[in-house]
Amino acid sequence: MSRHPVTTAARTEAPVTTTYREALREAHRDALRSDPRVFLLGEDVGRYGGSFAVSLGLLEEFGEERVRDTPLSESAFTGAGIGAALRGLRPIVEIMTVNFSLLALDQIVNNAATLRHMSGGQLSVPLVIRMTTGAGRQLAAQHSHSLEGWYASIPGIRVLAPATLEDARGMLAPALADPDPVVIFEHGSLYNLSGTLPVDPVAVDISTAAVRRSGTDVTLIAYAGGLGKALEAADALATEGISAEVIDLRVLRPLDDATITASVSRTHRAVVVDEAWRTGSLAAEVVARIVEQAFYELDAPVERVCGAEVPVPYPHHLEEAALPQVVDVVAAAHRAVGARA
Amino acid sequence: MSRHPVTTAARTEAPVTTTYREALREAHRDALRSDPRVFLLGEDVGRYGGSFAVSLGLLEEFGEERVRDTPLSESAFTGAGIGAALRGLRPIVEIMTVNFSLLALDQIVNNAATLRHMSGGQLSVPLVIRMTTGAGRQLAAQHSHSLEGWYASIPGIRVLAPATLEDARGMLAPALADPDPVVIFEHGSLYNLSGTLPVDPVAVDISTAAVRRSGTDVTLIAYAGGLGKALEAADALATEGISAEVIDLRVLRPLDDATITASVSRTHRAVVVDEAWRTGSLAAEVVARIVEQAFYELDAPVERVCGAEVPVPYPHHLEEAALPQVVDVVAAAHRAVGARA
Amino acid sequence: MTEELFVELFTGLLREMIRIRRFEETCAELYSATRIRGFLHLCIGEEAVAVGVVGALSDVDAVVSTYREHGHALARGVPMEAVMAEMFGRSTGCSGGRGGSMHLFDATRRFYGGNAIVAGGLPVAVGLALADHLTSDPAVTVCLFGDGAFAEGEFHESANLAALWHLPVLFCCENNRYAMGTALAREHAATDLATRAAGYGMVAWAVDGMDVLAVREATERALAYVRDSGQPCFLELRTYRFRAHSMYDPDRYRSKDEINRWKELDPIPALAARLVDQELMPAHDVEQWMAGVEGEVDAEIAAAVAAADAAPLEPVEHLTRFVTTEPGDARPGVRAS
Amino acid sequence: MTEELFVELFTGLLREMIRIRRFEETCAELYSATRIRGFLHLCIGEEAVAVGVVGALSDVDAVVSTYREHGHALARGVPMEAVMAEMFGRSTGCSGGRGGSMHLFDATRRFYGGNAIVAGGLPVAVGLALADHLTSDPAVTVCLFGDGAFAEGEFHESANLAALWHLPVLFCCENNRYAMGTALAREHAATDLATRAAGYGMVAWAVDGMDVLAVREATERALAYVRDSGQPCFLELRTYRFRAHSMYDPDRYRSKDEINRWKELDPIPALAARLVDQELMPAHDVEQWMAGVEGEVDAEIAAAVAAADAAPLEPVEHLTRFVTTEPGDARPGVRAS
Ligand SMILES: Cc1ncc(C[n+]2csc(CCOP(=O)(O)OP(=O)(O)O)c2C)c(N)n1
Ligand SMILES: Cc1ncc(C[n+]2csc(CCOP(=O)(O)OP(=O)(O)O)c2C)c(N)n1
Ligand SMILES: [Mg+2]
Ligand SMILES: [Mg+2]
Repeated sequence: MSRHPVTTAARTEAPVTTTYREALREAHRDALRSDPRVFLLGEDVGRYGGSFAVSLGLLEEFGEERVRDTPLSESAFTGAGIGAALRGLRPIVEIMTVNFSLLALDQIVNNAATLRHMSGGQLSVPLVIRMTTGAGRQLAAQHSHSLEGWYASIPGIRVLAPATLEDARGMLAPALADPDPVVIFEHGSLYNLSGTLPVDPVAVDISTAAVRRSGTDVTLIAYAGGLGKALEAADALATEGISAEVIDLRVLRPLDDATITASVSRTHRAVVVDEAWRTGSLAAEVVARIVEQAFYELDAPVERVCGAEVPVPYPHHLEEAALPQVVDVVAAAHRAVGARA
Repeated sequence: MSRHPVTTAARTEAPVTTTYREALREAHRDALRSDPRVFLLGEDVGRYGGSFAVSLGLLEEFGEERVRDTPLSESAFTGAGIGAALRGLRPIVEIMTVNFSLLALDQIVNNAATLRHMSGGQLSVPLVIRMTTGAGRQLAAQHSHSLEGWYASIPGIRVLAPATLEDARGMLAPALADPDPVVIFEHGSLYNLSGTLPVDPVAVDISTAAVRRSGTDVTLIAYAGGLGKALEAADALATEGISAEVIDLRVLRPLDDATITASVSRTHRAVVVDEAWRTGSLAAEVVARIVEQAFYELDAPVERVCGAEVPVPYPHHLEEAALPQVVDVVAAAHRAVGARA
Repeated sequence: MTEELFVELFTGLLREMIRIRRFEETCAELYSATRIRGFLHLCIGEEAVAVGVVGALSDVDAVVSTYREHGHALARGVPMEAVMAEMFGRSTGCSGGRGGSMHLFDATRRFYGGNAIVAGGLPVAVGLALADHLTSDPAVTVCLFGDGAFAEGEFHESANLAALWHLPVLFCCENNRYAMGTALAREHAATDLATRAAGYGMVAWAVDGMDVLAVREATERALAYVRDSGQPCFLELRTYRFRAHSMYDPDRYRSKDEINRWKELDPIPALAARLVDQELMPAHDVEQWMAGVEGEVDAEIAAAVAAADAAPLEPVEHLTRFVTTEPGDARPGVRAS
Repeated sequence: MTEELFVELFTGLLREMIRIRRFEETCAELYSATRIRGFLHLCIGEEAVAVGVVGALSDVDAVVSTYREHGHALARGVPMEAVMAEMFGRSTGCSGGRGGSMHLFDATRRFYGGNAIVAGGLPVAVGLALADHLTSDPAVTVCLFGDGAFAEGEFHESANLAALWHLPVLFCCENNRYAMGTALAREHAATDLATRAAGYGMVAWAVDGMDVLAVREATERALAYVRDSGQPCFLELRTYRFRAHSMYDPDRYRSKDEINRWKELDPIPALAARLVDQELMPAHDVEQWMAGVEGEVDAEIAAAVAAADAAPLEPVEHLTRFVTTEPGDARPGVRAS
């Protein structure tokens, strides 16, 4: 996206092995280094090193004014980020998990997302809020929910969900360059994802979805923690001769209708994977848009593979049962492909 | 619903003229009279008489222990309702508007909706939370939102939206009889709605949608503030010879799939009216379910008529433009009916 | 101060209080005439706080206010025309007509609204001050809020943050003894708000909020303290609203007697009387001067109403403008102002 | 008290602290062996609070706790087998296996969890006490929370409600000087939490949380006060956790020295020494007695582990049970217990 360029000078060095967590950390390091207006605040981002160790070492490098531990006070420190952004700084607010973000939701909805409009365009809130989302680590019902769909429904903010190392590394810079609030969801199961990245960050855009695998028979639409499962399902389907295209939404708001519609118009079948509770999930919105924009292209009802409607339970077997699994995606694709055309 | 009976002795007295507000008040009076476990708490429910005058006079009748003014502290008094419900009482928590309810959302999601499951069924939270929702009174961006779709996505709670005098009068008793938390949304534009009601309350069920008008050509699905507009649109369509069926969702969670599917299977066309921001609205969920359950019955894409994606602006003309209007519903019905079959 | 300077100060404060009072009385009329809509909260009776606090600030300082903010906005220098046009929902309004009475903004005057979520402005004020702190800007952020807001969790969290991080926030709690219909003693177990604020580790004291000179002096001291020390400070301004909470409020929860007792402390006649008592101006001159001011103010108000009336509405096609920043919109800089 | 009663009291407290300590040490091992999963927060070092506070309650009282609640649950009498099975995620667990370490519940013992939202239990505790107040029930609701929770808005709102409405809540702030990696002085501008709590208009004082006798005595006094007056009370229990915040925490934010200084105050040897110092038991007997207790406790733990291990998992088909009440589920009555 031309509005959010990331300077990249293609070097020839070999790619480095890294993790999602380290990629996020490097992105923070870059941002703190290159722009004095950037600072990080949140619970335990400093001395503790971040509850998921994303910011480990940044306090030592940038000092406590710019890597700022906050008391437990989600509403106040998120609002403080809003105020500092209003004043022209570029705060990054880290909220430990989306569950706790409910305590800050008033500030996000009623201030961050609203001030620009209410003030008739006088104010800007160039704020980045990051938080962990999702289940899969047996953290039970108060640490495992996927509420990013709610955020994706709020006008005035952009919502991102990096699911790859590239996006973990590359989304922060354009998010900070965005003049409006950006919320970034990091899926808790991805922090240890490892792989390689080029030495120099690659510019990523924060306005489009990405086709992660091309296919012709069915479109699997996923994001964040669901992407890996969709890709695995595509592998499995391939062994049966079913060619699945996999779309990574990446940008949960505004949704990239063009990419979705183009794909579904080719495959005529779609499966949406979303870890959130089925009812009211972002997946519902994706279904509604496909219906609105490509109804006559559909050869089968759009399938949703979502989280069970239950506060995520602690034991492994129940948690797994509550979440979309690869077999569920495969089964849904079978239904879609096997449906009468 | 047999689980929530309301004792009714059919009398022969003439119906009384009343308003939505008075109907709600009578429902509260009944509840406070008939069950000593019931009490009402919230900001200004007592001496002020309720911010929308629903509870006017109840303090005088029931005393300050049972009609309990709270300090400004949405999180604490909602949580206090949860605690009192855990202990077997039947609190009714009034939150002035859904915008302010964000301050209590942690308590609602992480406690009210979750305690039963997390405790393995040991605990019950028989709590009723009421709040105003919706726009239309030029109250601007911090008082006008329609976030009930978020609530409708939370497992563990029931969500109601009375749109008629009957429902305003009759939903509180079964909500209080429900062993689980129930959230009731009162649309701010409805309080002055007037009409007649039988002297004795009629039992209403809180598990099904209601067909408010029968029709054959298209199904208009609405709730709360949207119902009146859908009915008006149906009138307008009738003059053109288009027969519209109108469904009042009434129960936003769990959605009554049977009523929706049955209707759409007859009309083959549907328009969903929802004042909330289009993206991520409850309307999206309704579309997704129709697609899942009645795809092959559809002769046209399901249409959504929703609120514009904007923090609701103050001036009348912009606010009206931001909300679904009767003409928009009519236009959507035209599109649906005119679509190639 | 010389006598002349005293007269200048006193009459300046008096003029501004009269201006706000007359403006709001007009708003009430316009509301009854359905020219202003939505919720309308008047600060009539509380003008000494608006004028005493906000009038003491310098241009570099920032203000964060509530939905009862006409007085704060006017005292901050937001043009009356822009405020009136805002209430009329016109595009010439100080928020482009999108905010209305509860959401007055003026970025150039560092007036950051206009917040209708009780206590919702407090964290934002802390953030503005944090930015000043981080950029070594000597500005003070003044945050006005009510006794009701003090009960919200946001107050607790914000007060702690400001004190913990040594941020230049001046918390001004406009204690008018009611949150809507709920009296102070029914909102708070401990009603001495200044003492409680001091418990957060900041300097705090209570001020007679009906005495504009006391408010002004306290604010000056507090501002100097915040600027010098970089620490927050808390003023509890004890005041009273003479009118109902909003135009919707039938005001059933307090007695006429109580209202009348407070009306005896009306800050406008009180300051006028001081001019006479302190022999700064003879009674007759004061009367004449006030009549003159009222005339001038009424003319300003009439002009504001006429201008608002004539001002254009935002075209409907612009409905979704300013939801996010569009190409060509001004980009936020290090200094918003 | 007779000497015999003293011995009984002392050894009772000591036994329970040892029981909790050994239980949690085993949990840590089981965690490393991946038999327990999720987050695991140990109260090792803080046993005097669990035993001193919770052990002082009567059956009618209610307890609301946090994610660091194994000690509270055991001290409340929740059977060790049920707690261990819960951590194993078995259907015989005290929450049917659905909660895990952070969500222990036992309705029959009025143990209301097990809340992993910091400060999330405070409003609930106020509500339990409100119900007791409304039904003239003489129960006290004890709400345990940390120094970190004190900074959340929920604390402020809950403390005010309890004080304003005269509710029988005993707030027990387990001040272990850290919220995860954030030291007390970085969480709070004013670190004397008891003094701040008193500012809400309730009786509050600080107690040496490493001295189980002091904790016990303070709790008894506080309970008596709450029961007699119907007013809330606040205890700040000054303590320290010897282990990391959770099993994920590499504990980088404090020095070994600091930890070692606090370990010298370990409540278990401290109480054992008191038995000797106050000449209630000769040193040698104490040692022997303790070895005996450890043996008994270890046997209890081993049995609990074996039972948990053998216990069934909830069938997957029951995934969505208990989301809402189903026909046949017990209906909530006036007394949940
Ligand atoms: C979070 C929130 N809760 C409730 C309201 C409704 N409300 C608007 S003003 C008000 C009273 C506020 O009292 P106070 O802070 O003392 O200010 P005052 O109105 O007296 O100036 C209430 C309850 C709101 N706007 N926001
Ligand atoms: C609302 C919320 N914010 C953040 C967290 C993450 N978290 C869990 S425990 C904790 C520290 C709490 O400290 P304290 O209240 O002192 O209790 P302690 O852990 O010391 O017993 C934090 C930040 C959470 N669980 N809930
Ligand atoms: Mg007030
Ligand atoms: Mg602690």
